Amino acid sequence: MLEFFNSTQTIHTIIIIGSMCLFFIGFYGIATQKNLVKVLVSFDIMESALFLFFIGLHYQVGLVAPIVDSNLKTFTNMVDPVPQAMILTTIVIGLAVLALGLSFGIEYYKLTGRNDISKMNELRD
Amino acid sequence: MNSIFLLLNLLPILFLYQFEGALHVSLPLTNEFTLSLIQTPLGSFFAYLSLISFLLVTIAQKSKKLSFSYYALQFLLSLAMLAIVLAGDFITFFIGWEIMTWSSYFIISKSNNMNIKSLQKYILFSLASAFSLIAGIVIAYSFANSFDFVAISNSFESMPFNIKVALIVLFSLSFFTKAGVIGLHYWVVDTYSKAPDLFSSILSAVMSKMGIYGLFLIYGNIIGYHELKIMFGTMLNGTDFGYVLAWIGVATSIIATFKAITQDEVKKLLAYSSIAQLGYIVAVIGFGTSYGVAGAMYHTLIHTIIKLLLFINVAAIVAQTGKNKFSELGGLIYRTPVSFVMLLIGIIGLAGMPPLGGFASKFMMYNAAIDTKFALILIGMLFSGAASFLYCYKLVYGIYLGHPTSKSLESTKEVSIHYLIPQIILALLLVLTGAFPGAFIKVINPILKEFSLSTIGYDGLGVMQSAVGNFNGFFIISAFVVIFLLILLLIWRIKSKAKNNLNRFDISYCGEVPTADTSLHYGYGFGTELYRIKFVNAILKRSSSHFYESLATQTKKTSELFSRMYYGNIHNTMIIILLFFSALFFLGVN
Amino acid sequence: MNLKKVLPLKHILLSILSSALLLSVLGLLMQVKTNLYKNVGDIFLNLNMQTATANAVTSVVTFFRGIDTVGEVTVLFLATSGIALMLSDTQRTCEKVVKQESFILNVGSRLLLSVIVLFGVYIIIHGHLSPGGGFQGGVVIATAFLLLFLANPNMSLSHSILTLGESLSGVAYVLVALIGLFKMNILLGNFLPHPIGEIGELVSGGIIPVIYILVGIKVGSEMSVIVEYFSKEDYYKEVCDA
Amino acid sequence: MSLGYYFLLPVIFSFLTPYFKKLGSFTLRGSTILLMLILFLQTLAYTGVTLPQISEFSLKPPLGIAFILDGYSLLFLLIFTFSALIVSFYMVWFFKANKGRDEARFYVFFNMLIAGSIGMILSCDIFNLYIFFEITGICSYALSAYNKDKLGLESGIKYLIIGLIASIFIVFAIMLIYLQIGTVNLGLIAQRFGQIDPKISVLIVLMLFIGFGTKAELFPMNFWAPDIYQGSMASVNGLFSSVVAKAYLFVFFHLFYLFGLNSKYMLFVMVIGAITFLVSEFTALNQTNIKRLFAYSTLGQLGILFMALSTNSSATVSGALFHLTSHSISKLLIFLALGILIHKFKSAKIDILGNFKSGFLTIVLAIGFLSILGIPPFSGFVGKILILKGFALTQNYAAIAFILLVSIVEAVYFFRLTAMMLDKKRTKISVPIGFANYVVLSVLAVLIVLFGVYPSLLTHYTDLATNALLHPTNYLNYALGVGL
Repeated sequence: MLEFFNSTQTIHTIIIIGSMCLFFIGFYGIATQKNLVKVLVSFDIMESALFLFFIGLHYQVGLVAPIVDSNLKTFTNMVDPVPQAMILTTIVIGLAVLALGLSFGIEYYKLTGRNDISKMNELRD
Repeated sequence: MNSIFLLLNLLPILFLYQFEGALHVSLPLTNEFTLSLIQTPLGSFFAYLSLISFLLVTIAQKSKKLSFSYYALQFLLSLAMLAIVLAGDFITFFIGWEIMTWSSYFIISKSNNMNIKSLQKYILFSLASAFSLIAGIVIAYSFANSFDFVAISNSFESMPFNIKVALIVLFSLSFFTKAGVIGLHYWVVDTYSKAPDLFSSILSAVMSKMGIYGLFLIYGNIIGYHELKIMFGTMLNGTDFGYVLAWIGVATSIIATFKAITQDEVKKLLAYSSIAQLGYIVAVIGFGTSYGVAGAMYHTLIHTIIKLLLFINVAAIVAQTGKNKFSELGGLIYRTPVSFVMLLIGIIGLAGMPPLGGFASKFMMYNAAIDTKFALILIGMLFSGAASFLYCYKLVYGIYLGHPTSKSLESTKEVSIHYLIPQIILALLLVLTGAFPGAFIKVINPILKEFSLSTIGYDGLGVMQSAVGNFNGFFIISAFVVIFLLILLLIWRIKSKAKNNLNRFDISYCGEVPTADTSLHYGYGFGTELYRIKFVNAILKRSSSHFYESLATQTKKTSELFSRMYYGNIHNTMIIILLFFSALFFLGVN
Repeated sequence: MNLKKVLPLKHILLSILSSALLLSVLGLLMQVKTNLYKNVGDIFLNLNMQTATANAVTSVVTFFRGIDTVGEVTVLFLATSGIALMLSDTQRTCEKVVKQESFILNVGSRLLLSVIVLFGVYIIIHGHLSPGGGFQGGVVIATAFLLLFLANPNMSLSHSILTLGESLSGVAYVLVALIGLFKMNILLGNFLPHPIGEIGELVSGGIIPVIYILVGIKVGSEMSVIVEYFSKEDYYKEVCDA
Repeated sequence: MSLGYYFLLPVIFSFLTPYFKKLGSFTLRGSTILLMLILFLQTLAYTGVTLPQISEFSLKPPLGIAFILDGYSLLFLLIFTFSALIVSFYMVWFFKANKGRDEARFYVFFNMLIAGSIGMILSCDIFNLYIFFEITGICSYALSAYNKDKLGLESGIKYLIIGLIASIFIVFAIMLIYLQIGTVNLGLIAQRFGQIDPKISVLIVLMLFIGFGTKAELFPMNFWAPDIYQGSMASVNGLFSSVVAKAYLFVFFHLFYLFGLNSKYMLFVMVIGAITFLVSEFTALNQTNIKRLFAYSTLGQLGILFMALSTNSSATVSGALFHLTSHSISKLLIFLALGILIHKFKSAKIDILGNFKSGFLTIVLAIGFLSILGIPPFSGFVGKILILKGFALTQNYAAIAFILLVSIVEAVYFFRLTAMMLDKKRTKISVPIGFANYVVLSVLAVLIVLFGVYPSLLTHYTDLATNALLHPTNYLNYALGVGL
């Protein structure tokens, strides 16, 4: 039973299902939520799902983190470092945009007392 | 300012004269485009026509204080027209065409009577004309792989039939719009009447001729009358195509003539008359015979002269009195006698009465219709020619005859000499064109050769040949002058015995004595009786404005409909993007 | 209870749509084979020995894909500027009011501050040896300041020092990239000595630890600024409302 | 010179901005002008060298990231650096006229907006491209919210949300690409794109399409765009219209041709472009706000460009690139001129703005309008006729008819504005124009006329660009590191 769970195939399947569920929860969130903070959180959920998806699919059974130490002298049998680097970058970018969005939201709330994005319609035809 | 631009206007004439028909310039614009200027007989005819008109109008403009930008734009306009008529390829032609459009637009916008609606009308029709032109140009390009007139002309034969028809329709639509063929004339009346008074003369006399030039260029030069004959077949002595075009032209001239009679504004009457006269030209231009082309060409010249004369005359009167309606004018004959004589000469030409050039040109056109045996067309042309007497009479009566309608008119002085000089020149030209039709045939024969049509014979300068016999303009005019002098003598004799200087209230009707505010001038109501005639009533009641206004309304409705999508709800925008993604996903991936 | 209000039709439809999309995307992803080609990351792993960096992720972040990291730092910098533009108190009308602060929390957080900052610094300077690095360490340092703000709302940071750290580290980072251009004729070239034998030591990997330290300083100061602006926001809000 | 300066120099300037600010506003403005001048001159220097040019970061491609400058990106580089230079001069007037604004931060965002846009067009690595995409994005959000008033913040929030959606899709696409192809280098992706599972490739294309199409303001995804233009400052609008939108469009077609999608998706993109054109031009008729009106006009022109650029015929594409350049210059001119008016009248309502009195502004605005309408002798004409010519050569008469018919609708509102400017019956208020603005607007107007009467100046670059776009062999070789 445990061996079944320890196969790359199973892990990947679980990761795909889990991350995609999370992704489409976020998808549902941005489609239905009108509160700015909730919308931003939904986006964050989607992003996180993508991170999980990407990192998870690059794990294979038997591979270790790409760091050498006293026991491990060569860079073999290690997971791909590029997805990790990319995700690190994406996380920081996501954080930056989210923080900026929140600051816009705060300032807008101070001016108007609203945070419902469907009611932001002073700019319209 | 005026003198500078007068000299500047002389420059292109000298330039053109210098080259003596040997002008051939080409400037590479990009790898694909070259601007080329070629002086053909057809082109130089129109070039001189437009340049001299500009010169005359500039003389008249001396009487007005106009800004630098006005003159500069007008000069640009004249250069643009020069580019059109001298163009050797469609890119040059189109560039000239568009510069003509926007420079005239900016001049028209300087008028005090102008409103946004009329300006919009003018520019949209002009642009529609230009866009239909460019559509034709690029379609022709796709077959000829060149914008050059000669190359397109050479490859025209090998194009598929539907493309040929499409090209003819697109080009014709474009030039018909400029010439104001009925249905596409919606902009003409408004623009002519609201433009600056002197500029109306250029609009009517020169700019509409660019449409005529375009038609000549397409039918005669690029497609060729011979090719038209092959494409559409012949009918009697003309072509099928010419017959259809003739009906369009005749309909234009009949409808516009009746519309002209019922106008109250002087310049609107002239505008409709302009449409009607151009209708004649359109009617004969497609005949594909020498007489047809010659008639169209002759009438182009005469119409330019007459319309310049009449518009300058009216502009002078409007400037002098500040009034531009028949119901407000009247009785100016004693106050502005020279203007009166000029207008009289103008309307004699306009009505096509002998002995002036107007008759010669009309004669040539009727002659063409006889030659091709298009009897119905001839009848239509004669009918509208006869009807045009009415508006000619209204023009002279409404302004100069009858009684002055207000006190201020009684103290009107003769108009400024700057208005009179060009009028006198034009009147002389009108007389000369009537007296020496042979000279004109001499000018036209190279053009006929260019269109590979047979030339027309002429006998000295005074006589031209036609299908129904020779036309001796010099004899006719001499006879008329003699008779005219005799009658003048007679009148003078009678008049010297008659009681002079009647008071305008020296009448009474139905036992009532008119008071100071009773209108004794019937210029206002002139033409209302025409509504009783069923046929005329049907023409006068209908208008293309309905169609265009409903088109505008439709556009606005569509715009409102589309604009409802952009109602600023970012939430829904997001949903739409997601739905669009989903739709494409299900369609594309599965 | 009104069901329509709790779960409008639109939401039901959208949830059905989401589920449908989920199922089809899942179906798509499950049947597709991945890794048709050799990943570029595996090539990087092979190359990694040459950089003499024990942590392959770090060498990818700072060296192999170094320009990404310059961009990333810039994004963070821009977000900080944007937040400062939005939330800076230059146009605020209400006065600052001194708030009651808790002595125990204050002292406790200050005690913890040094420990947390030390931990952050450790993470930063060991970025090329162990998991972690400039970003992670910088965020850890910012959490120390967050703790400070939570404990003492009247606390404020010296903006000039933060700006100095932010600007200088950023400029230094770009200069490192440019020096690489001049010395090695390639931007971000590893111009410092990085003998492979030193792998695993603190001073190894040439410019990689230098870059990560600069990134650490930059991220630390920027995150601290962000944290400060957001925590002050709450404070101003309360004061202004009252 | 290394291409890396295009990104690194603005970064240094931005990082140092707090210190420039301390030295006074003269240094701040001067430094930005200097920076943009350096970038522009560097670009001019690149017009004389053989293309493509490459500069690598850390490693040679295809392993490392590199900036590659080919003919296609050179044209855009010229547009971007020139627009940036013009706007940096214009902002001197703006900040003199509007005292007490946060000048330093504006310049930070402005510099990085340009750097990000340039990065997007130079980078040969799709993940790196995504980072520049985000840099550009963040700067545009901040710039549209720069006024910190209700409208500005609203547009900032809207833009940010849209940007988030676009970036989610793009990140997803990049991840799928990496999972499938194992690299993010554009050259390798282009080489291997045809060999991956067709279903996944459709999904990737779809996600990239949604991501970049949303940002490039294509029809069903552009309901946000006019709002952004309405809420932002006029000078920022000029940048959005002539730089940012063009950068997204660049990426869209760069990937489109690089991945060899032209045969499969040509018709689809053309139809989408046509719908964009149609809807925007009709909607523009109904506007009362001038910024919104020109936003729709921008959308419409982008629609034409999408129609023409997707055709895969070199004549049309070359014309479209000419049109794009001319549109960038004209829209910049119009928005900058409008900025002066909006500053004077404190309103963007068309009715109020029609009351200005300034011969200079009337002339330059009229030149801009006529150029966008494609009327000779202005540069827009050459672009339009080249596009039409290209369509004619491929016998696509429907497209010609469509473009011309919708152009008449476009003419309606352009000439309504012109008539309003020329209307003598309005109460006219004279508008002061700073010296810098005379220079800036004259330069733009002269360029429009110059490209109109002497298009060979520009066609050289558009031909280079067309060749590079349609036949990216050279680019691929450089991106793959072959023959270096």
